[in-house]
Amino acid sequence: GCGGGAAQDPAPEEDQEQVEDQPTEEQIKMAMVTDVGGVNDQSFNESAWNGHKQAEAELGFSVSYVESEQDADYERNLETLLDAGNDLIWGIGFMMTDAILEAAEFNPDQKYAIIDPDFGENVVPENLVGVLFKAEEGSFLVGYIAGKMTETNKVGFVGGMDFPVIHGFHYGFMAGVKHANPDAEVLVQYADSFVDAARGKAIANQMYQQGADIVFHAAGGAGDGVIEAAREQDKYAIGVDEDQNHLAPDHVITSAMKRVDNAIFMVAEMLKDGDYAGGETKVFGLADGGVGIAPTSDKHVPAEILEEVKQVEQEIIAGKIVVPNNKDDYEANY
Amino acid sequence: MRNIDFDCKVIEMKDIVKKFGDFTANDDINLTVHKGEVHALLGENGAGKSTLMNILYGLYQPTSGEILIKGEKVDITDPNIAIKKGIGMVHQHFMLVEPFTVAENIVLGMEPTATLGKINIKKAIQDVEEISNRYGLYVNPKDKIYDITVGMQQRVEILKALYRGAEILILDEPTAVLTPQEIKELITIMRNLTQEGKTIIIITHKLKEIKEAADYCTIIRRGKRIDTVEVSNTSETELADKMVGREVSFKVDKEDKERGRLALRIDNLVVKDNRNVEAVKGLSLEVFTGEILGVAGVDGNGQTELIEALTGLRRVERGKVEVNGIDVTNNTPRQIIDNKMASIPEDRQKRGLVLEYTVAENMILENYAREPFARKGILNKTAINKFARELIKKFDVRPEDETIKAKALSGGNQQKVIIAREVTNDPDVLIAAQPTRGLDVGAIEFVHKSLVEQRDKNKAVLLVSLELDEVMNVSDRIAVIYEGQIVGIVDAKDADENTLGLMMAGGGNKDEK
Amino acid sequence: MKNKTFADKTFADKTIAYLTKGTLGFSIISIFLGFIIGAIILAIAGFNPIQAYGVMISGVISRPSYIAWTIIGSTPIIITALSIAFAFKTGLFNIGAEGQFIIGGITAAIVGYFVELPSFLHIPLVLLAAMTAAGLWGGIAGFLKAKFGVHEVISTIMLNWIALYLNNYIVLIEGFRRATSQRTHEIQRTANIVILEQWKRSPEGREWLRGHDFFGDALRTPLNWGFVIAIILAIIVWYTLNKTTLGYELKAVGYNRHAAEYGGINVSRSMFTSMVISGALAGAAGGLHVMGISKSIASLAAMEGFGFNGIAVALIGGNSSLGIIFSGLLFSALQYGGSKIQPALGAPSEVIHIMIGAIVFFIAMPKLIKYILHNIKKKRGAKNAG
Amino acid sequence: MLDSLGFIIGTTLMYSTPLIYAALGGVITENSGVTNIGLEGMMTIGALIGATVGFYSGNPWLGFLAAGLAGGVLALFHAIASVTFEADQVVSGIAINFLGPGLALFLSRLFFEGATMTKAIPLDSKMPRPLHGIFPRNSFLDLVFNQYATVYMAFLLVFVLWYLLYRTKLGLRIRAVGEHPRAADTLGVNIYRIRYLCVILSGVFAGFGGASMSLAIVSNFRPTLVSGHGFIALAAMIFGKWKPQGAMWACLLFGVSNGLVVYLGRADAPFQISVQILSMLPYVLTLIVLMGFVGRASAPAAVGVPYEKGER
Ligand SMILES: Nc1ncnc2c1ncn2[C@@H]1O[C@H](COP(=O)(O)OP(=O)(O)OP(=O)(O)O)[C@@H](O)[C@H]1O
Ligand SMILES: Nc1ncnc2c1ncn2[C@@H]1O[C@H](COP(=O)(O)OP(=O)(O)OP(=O)(O)O)[C@@H](O)[C@H]1O
Ligand SMILES: [Mg+2]
Ligand SMILES: [Mg+2]
Repeated sequence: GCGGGAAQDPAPEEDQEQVEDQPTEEQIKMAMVTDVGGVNDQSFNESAWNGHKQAEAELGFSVSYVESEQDADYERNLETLLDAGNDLIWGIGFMMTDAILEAAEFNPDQKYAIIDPDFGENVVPENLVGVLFKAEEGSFLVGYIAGKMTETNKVGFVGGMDFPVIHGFHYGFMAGVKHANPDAEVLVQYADSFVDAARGKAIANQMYQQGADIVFHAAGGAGDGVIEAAREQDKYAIGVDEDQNHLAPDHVITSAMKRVDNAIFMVAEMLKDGDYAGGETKVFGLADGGVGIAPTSDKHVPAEILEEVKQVEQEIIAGKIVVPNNKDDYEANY
Repeated sequence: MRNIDFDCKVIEMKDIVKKFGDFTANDDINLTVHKGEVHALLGENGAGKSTLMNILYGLYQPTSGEILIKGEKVDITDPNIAIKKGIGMVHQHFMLVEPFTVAENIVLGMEPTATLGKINIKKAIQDVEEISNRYGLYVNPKDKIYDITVGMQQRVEILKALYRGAEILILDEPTAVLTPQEIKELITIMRNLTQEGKTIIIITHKLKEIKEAADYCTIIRRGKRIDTVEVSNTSETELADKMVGREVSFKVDKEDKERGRLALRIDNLVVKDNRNVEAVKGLSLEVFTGEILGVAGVDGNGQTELIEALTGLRRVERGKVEVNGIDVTNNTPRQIIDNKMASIPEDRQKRGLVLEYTVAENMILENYAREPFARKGILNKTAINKFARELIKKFDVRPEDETIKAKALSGGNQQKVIIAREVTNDPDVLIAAQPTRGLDVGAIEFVHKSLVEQRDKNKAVLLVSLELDEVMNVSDRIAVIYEGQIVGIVDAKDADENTLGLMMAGGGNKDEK
Repeated sequence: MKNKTFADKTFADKTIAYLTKGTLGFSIISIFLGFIIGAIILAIAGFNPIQAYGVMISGVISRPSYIAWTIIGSTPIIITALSIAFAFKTGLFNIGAEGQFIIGGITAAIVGYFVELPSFLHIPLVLLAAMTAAGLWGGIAGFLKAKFGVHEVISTIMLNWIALYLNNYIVLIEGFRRATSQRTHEIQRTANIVILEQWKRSPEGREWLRGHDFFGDALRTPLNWGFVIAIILAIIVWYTLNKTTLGYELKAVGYNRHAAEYGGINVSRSMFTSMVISGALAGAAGGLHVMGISKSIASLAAMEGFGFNGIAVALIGGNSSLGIIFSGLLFSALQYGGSKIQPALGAPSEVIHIMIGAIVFFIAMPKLIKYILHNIKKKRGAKNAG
Repeated sequence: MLDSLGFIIGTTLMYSTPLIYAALGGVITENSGVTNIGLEGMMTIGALIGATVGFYSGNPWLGFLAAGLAGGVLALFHAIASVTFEADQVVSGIAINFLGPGLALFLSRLFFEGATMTKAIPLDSKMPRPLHGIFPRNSFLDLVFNQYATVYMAFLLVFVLWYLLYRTKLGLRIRAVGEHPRAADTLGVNIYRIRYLCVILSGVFAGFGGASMSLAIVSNFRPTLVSGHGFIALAAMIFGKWKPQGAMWACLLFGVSNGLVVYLGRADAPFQISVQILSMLPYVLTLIVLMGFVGRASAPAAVGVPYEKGER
């Protein structure tokens, strides 16, 4: 029953104390603020929500979300969830970093967590957990697959917007390709958009025309166009964030997945067990299932290559391979 | 000559009442028209003539009353029904689609079609040519409306009605915008039409035309029918008195006056029109203080371009304009106003007024930034309203309310607002372009008086008009414009209609000065 | 029947008479009808509309901080709406407030970060810079229209996109951009316009706020001077349009450019001026947004909608300054209250869009509302007579 | 070289198509005297319904038609408001731009278990490509002509609309209503019927435009798919001086500049420009072209003005 619930809880701090005292008896409330993509973005917001739903199903949490339409909504949406008496509030996406730092500072008794934060020089407060993903590691693996599977020795990368978050995918992928196949060439182009499907399609078409046979995208909705191009040209594409094989079952050979759901579920479990890791930034990589390749990869990728991928994965986890996530690191090593 | 069938009452409008809100535009009007007659409707502006005819044509629904056509009662709820019943109407404000051709305008709504809904434009043109020949209404079906003269446009309007097989033709103020020649032609056309058995209802303010063209005349005043008279038995003065409800004089009272110094000098002016063709071709003219110089001419001989060039609205290609000896060629309108030249524009609604502004705001259109109306960029509403109230009183603008929007005024009152404003600017040169177009007798009287007053105050007045009568009555000197040039200047006292008419048609004598 | 005096009229009759008289009445009825449509949509989606509206309303007014958030949210759209209304009144359709907002934001971020000055100089400087830059940006459209006859709707749509990409270009410039981020450095504290920002963060401030329910709650939010400036701008816009020669000039051009030209007004210059002012207003919105809320600018993947929402706000407010303040608050309340339906009930946010759309739709049709009221009146009349 | 040219032409066609449909929608409604800035909203609903019906029926044509229908239904609201109730047409259009996307998401959740993205349509039930497989893959001719049926239909529609507007009885009436409704009224032309027809058709065309994205360019709908195309189409309609062929050229200009953006952004392009600057190209180019040769465009005289019978 939550009719007007937002208004009925003027003293969230108290609620929370109760929860901490008897965590097993009270239902734990967890909620998230999406970024401007909205909850059904078929990407990390949705994945984050899936993590919440998993926590609901398996841990008995009560979960909800608020969608943001503009950057300006973050702060007040965080507060809406604060007022609703949640035990843990998630901010989804780096754009929310400033807002969540602010909220954490002003509400020292409320627990927060954020996906993909960009703390910079800021100190992470005790009531905030940052969750980072090594997108470059997943990209490295799909790059490896691409490098092995290309018949033309040419593959492509289509970026959404040309900025640091996407550079992880970009250089991780390039490194993976080179690692598998030093002779392979990687064509790179940015769409400068996360929505322009036609632009994505045109870029991919051009890459295929130039001889690429596998194209990896990290371009959101513009990436739909990349996958469509692969379908039409009967070439291969590699999806991102979630398993995008369903968009083109015969053409999306694998996807560089970012398991936001896993990460959120893990943090939820920790919260339930009483070891909420405030003040830290947790980095999820291959080692803890935070990133990886899509389960459907075995449909197209030969088993022996998948075997190699597993090995590479181990090497990365073991630190034998250091995956670059920006231009400088990449150029220093490749 | 007359061809009236008194046994056939083509139209009977009985006890027609039309209310717009609380306002009664038609108050129990009866009108009977017989087959083959030319029936005039006479009345002041706003008397309710157009309303009555719009009811007959199905554009308005009467509040009460009934209409019989050839004895049969009809509910005309829609122009389609009127058209079917053989009624055609030429509206006061032309209903022509400007970018369309003559033929397209005529056939619109009854287009001859081939397969696939395609217009059979050849047939349309043929049909148009055929009826235009039959009634002597010559037009070029392929011309675009915006390229042809107003007189031509009028023909197109009439052809529209005839094309639909109209038996009864309503002409709402058809002559307001025509040249004398065109008016003559129109009257001939009307005769032809009645000879063919058509019936005509004509609305006009021009008594002379009624005398010339109409058989019967119904006079309407303030929505009520005053009388229906046989025109041949009634004098112009009687008609006018019935219309206005008081006595009217036609002559402009004006005393002789010595003209003063040179105020406006136009030297070898060349101006192009919208189509980039020279419309004013080396025109020279001098206007002196204390005189009214009338420019007579048939529409489309460069008058519009001349005025626009003088007032700074159009580029001067070559030549020179001087006001009080100061060169104002290609100055901005602002500079020209500042050099003490004012003008009453040809199109009052397009140029003269901001219809969305109040009367008071319109009164200061050229002086809004001056003291006392504004100081340091801030408007002084009190001063503006006070000024406007004074002018409203002085120029008898009705209603007496400076806070209503200009668009709520009748045309005549709108014109008064403009004249009040321009005259109060105290210019040395006043240009008046078609200042009485569409106005009724009372209003015309007023405008003419104002112009003469300016002359008597030693201003130079340049009057450009298509109404030859007006030019002859008001001016001290008359210049005739033909094809962008002045083809002759005559003293008003020596002028007669025939020579002027000849000059206007290009038969003038150039060296006369 | 006809001779019924005013005193005979029932309260309902009087209400109907009042509502049909002014635009305010129409707006209220439109909003009411919009809520009905929203209720239907909510019901279709399987939610209890009454409960949902309860959440919305209490989510907007039940706490000082909620009211503060509503006010904060209304600030930028009130100002962009003023920008659009100003252009409308002068005969121009400025779809470009969106881009001018962005330009204002960029400029504020630059001047706010790179310039160091005491607050009393810094804040006005940032605001002025934002307004100037956005004014010039708007002026481009005015110039293109005056000089080349380019329709402002096209040019402003194009300029919106150019502004967006310019923003993204500038954000990424080294030295301005935060190290690993697609966001710029925060502006200096001295350019911040959040009310009592320093004090709020100090220990004493926190202590005091803890002890005071009302202020403590209201000041949790980044309540800032933007709203006050918005009101001041609304007054300035109203004053300029109605009381100054400039307003007279610009409106004359808007209503009838031919007459304005004839009256000696420089039409081209007026169009340019009007677009500059309109742009400057939208730029003020962008600048204040950076100074009061975002403190920095970030790469934009899509238009944020401040300009487009401003169009709706301007139109709901009947393009009048006072109307815009109220419609801006309403719009913001709908957005903010609407965002609370999801966490409370699980209803999706597009219901709010449909509702806003429905309200705007009804506001477009005073005639429909007149028609409905007329029928109600007739029915009542019949009942009263019988 | 030829391949690059082919690529640019092909991309131009792909980019222009949705814009052409929507811009033609703008052309027909504005010619009848009703502005429609709700094209964006109508495209969005069209895109969603196209993808949905296409997915569930497996028949792209059905999807395409349904998209037109959906756009038309939304436009009907615009028509009711702006024709019958003499609404401010801009306000009504703005309302449509809220309603369209709102309804699209709402319906998507209804049809796809709460998702705002539709499921992908299999390749063989997408719009057909009539000349697919006729030319060697990625040859010049293939790049240029191997297009979806929607592309060809868009150009066909340009011709059909041109024919309708300038050659037929109905077209003459439509333009008369847009220029001088009272004149048309006095000749017995039914203003209301014509405006309803044109407004609804504009929605149908905009719906086609949306579907040409979700059924051909990609094969699914997501909320960001249309993002701004409706407004660009609006601009193209004005740019094209309210004429079908003019709007088409404007859309092609926009398409070709987008093709150039992609072409110039490739890794081996002769000069490397920052991607954000490159992205401005279509918009800057449009402005420059507008400045260069268009001059004052003239809208139909009565556009935006509600017609009231008996008003003067
Ligand atoms: N649609 C309308 N709404 C309100 N009032 C109207 C309307 N049409 C006409 N009127 C009023 O009815 C009166 C009669 O108008 P009408 O046009 O019939 O006059 P008229 O005799 O034709 O005048 P004129 O000689 O100037 O053409 C005027 O006062 C006018 O304002
Ligand atoms: N839109 C309007 N709103 C209010 N009143 C109006 C409106 N239009 C006309 N009127 C009133 O109707 C009367 C006559 O107006 P109308 O335009 O018919 O004048 P007219 O008959 O053409 O006269 P004129 O010869 O002066 O042009 C005026 O008194 C005017 O105040
Ligand atoms: Mg009349
Ligand atoms: Mg009149």
